[in-house]
Amino acid sequence: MSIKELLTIILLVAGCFFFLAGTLGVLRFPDLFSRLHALTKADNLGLGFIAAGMALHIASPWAAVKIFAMWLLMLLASSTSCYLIARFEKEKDAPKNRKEEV
Amino acid sequence: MTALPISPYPALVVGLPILMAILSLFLNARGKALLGLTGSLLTTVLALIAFVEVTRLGTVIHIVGAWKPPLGILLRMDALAAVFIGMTAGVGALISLYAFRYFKAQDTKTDGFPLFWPLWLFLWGGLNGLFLSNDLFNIFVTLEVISIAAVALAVLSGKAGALVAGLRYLLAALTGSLAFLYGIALLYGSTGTLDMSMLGRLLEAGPTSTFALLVMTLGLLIKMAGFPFHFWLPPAHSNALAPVSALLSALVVKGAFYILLRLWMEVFGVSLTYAAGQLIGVAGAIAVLWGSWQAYMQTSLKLIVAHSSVAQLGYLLMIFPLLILPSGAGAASADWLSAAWTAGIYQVLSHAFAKASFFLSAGIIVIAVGHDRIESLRDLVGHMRMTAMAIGLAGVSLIGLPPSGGFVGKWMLLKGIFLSGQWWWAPVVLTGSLLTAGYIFMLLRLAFAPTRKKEPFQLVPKSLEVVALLLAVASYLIVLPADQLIQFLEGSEVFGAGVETLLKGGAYGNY
Amino acid sequence: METYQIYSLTSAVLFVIGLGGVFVSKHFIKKIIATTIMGGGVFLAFVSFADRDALSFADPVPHALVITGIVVAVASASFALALARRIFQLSGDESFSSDK
Amino acid sequence: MSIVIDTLLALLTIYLALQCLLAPRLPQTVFMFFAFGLALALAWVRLGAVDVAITEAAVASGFLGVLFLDALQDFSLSASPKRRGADKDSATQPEKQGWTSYLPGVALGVGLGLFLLIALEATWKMPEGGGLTAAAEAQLPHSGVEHPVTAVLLNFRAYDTWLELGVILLGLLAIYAVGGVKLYPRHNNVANDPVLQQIMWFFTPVLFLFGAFLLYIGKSGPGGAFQAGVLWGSIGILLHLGGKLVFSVIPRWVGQVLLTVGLSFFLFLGFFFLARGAAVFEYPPAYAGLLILIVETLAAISIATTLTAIFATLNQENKKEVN
Repeated sequence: MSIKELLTIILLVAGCFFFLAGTLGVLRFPDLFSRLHALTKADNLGLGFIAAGMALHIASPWAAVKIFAMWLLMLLASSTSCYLIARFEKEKDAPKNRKEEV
Repeated sequence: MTALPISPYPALVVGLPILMAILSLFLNARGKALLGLTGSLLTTVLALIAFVEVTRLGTVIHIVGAWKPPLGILLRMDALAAVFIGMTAGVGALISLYAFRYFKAQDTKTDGFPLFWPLWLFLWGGLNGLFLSNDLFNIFVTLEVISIAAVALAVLSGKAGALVAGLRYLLAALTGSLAFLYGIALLYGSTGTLDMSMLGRLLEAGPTSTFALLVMTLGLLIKMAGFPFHFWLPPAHSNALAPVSALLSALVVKGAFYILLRLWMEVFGVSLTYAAGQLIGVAGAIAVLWGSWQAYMQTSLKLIVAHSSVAQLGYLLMIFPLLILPSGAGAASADWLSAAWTAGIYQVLSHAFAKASFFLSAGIIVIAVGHDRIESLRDLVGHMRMTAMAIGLAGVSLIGLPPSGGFVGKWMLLKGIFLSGQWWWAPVVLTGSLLTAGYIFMLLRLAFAPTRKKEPFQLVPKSLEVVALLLAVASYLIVLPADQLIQFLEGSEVFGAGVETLLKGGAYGNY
Repeated sequence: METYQIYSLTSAVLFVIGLGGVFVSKHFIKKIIATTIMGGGVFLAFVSFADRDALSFADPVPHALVITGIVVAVASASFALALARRIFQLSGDESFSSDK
Repeated sequence: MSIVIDTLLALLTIYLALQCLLAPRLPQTVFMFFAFGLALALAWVRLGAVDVAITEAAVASGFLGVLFLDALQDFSLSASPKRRGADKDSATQPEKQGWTSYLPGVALGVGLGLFLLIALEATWKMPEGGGLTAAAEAQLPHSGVEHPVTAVLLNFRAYDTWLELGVILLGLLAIYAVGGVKLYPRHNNVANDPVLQQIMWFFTPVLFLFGAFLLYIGKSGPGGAFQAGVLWGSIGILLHLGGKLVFSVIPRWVGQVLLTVGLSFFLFLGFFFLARGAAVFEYPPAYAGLLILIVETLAAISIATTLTAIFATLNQENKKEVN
């Protein structure tokens, strides 16, 4: 096993770990804000690790650029939606909250 | 590959109405109505030219994109398709005339439901495409065009009742389409073609083709409101606007019947068994009795007419058991086949004209009286002689009394039943006719009954009454060219010789 | 068992789930989603046969059919959704009343 | 190994489909629907149908999911008095009925079970049809494009695709026919959130470029008019959500032209060849590639406009309800 493959595996495993942690957070955390936190932070990190692992695995500069762009767009989209959901939640003072049940 | 003559008309009769529909989107309400009417009349003319072309040349085809099946799509206009396209043109033109006047009289603030016209032209294009297509997936797409356009027309009035009925109709139609599509997937998987003629040759008997037959038949039964699935039809048809009800019951349900006929006769020659035919016949028989009985029990005119559609569609299903021979019987000895075919065609034609006339008359009465409870018919003869006559003529045609088109249909059906020895269907036909006579005569009795207190009859444009009467008369006129029509149909490959080859070997056609 | 067989069997299961859902579900949206699941089953059947019949590439005809089918199904489903929302607006109903 | 992955994915799809229908609350149903669509898209990637996977993820799961999500606001936020407890599952409704009331349910269950068994047998024992791969491969050089799926969609079965464009337009007309909305709505609450505005202006060109890329790549690889149309349509939806209403900015006739241009140019092309004595949609091989690209571009524009209009119409209904 070459050092490259080893590195790929480590990156992918790390990515999966963060995804798992994020999912666990969504399922177990008590309220919306901490769930959002778990979802976006951990998953973005996990996605970043997996993207890095895949880029290493494919090992072509063009593919690496594409994968990086993908990650960047995902980051943007998820952080924006996180922000919007949080803002919606904050502005709504009513105690009964539907999104929370999801 | 094929020696059949190539003609541009099949492509034109699909393209023209849709072109007109697109153009009408750019206009205002008044322009939409004018262009819609022009488009309808142009389509009618084109359809009649195409019809004449078929009588002259026999079956004509159009290979779309010049890619031959199985890769491409073939449009095939044979006698059966020509008859259905001609029927659509005839009924469609008259209903368009009615709708033009009706919407002007009915609704002034929205300029008379302008969306009716593009939707109806789309529906027409879809129907023509359905009748012409020889490709199963293409048929699925046209069926979807028809369903969406039909439901959209049915909910055009925007009332809550119509919307609920429309959603029920749409969900039923979607389920039916998807079941049909599932059958297509299985057929494609087991033969590698979507062309109906090729499928008829390639399909082998086995669990897959039997299951495909089952799901496709179920899907089409849902779409044509065959017995266990008729629940959506009465509310949808009775809640729609008058011209729309006429279109839905005269034309839209016939599309599914047409495909069912084609499938059973051309594709599934090998998987059909005697029992399958009997089963669908039973469904038809129950529909005849149940629908007629329900119609007899209703107290509102439009619901009577809608339930009567369920019954009349049941007669169409009853021709299927006659078209399948018991094992052992040779096709050559089965001289009732052509009687059964003719019965089906005449039932379709006479029902289309009579039912359209009935619904249009109901629309006239609603304008005149303001509601459609059957008491509104009281003293109709005194006030609106033409509408009363239209209802009477259409009713007689639905019962099947001579000399109407309905009589030819039922007479041929009985002839087929007795010649084939399946006598157990005969009482159903007769009972159904009796029940139909029951509710029709109930209506006519009211129409002739004089009233003491004068209900105010609003003035109805004469042209509306004329159109309704014309449609009723047309259901009698179709009897006149009966000989020529039957010969025309038997001369084509689907009829006569075609059916017999089919029944012998499951193979169809000459290409 | 080949890959395509797994998915073609799955397609039958999905179709039946969707079919059952259309009949059993009460809420309009659930009924509409059930038709979408039915459609998913049908399309999966098409594509699994395409995979079976692959030569140098998978059979393109079912792929094209499925793309067409998906778009058609989406058009119908969005129409159904519009109807459901309008009914809710007018009468507050979320399911057919005869379904209890 | 691959068998295990496929089996797991298949089971996951079935599980999600069941969950989707059995979930007690409507929001769960809709989110399960998203998940179901993504699982299905994965299944299609496993089966080598990348085009279908993109279409599924973009149209069926994405666009339709967004519509459902939007409808959710309508249904679950308002507590109308006439509500009939429709969210609940049929089995959990404690109605006072005897055992006879279960009969239809049992009959339906048995019927569906039998149906499933026959369906499984039919799929299992399916004869090998062979498909049309060889035929498509043989004709591919004459089609004007290199990607077989695009060749089938826009050349071999162009008639289907044309009708399909008609179905999308018809869907929009049908939604108008439902009533209750003005054709081109005017918004009253403009979202003036700075982050949303920024992200909107960032994503608009990115989505446009990506759509154009998919459109162009459709000639030789997975991609094409439908995928590009949905991406462009999502620009419209994004702008709509951000308070920039596409349809109240552009003149009405431009909107109408954009909605119909794909369908009508396609039809015009068909009639043009018909008038010259060829069959409908029979492209001369020399120009086929160019014509297909033009048709695809116009179709993508029409699809994008139609999807935006569908979303705008449905979303406006919701606005009316909330305000």
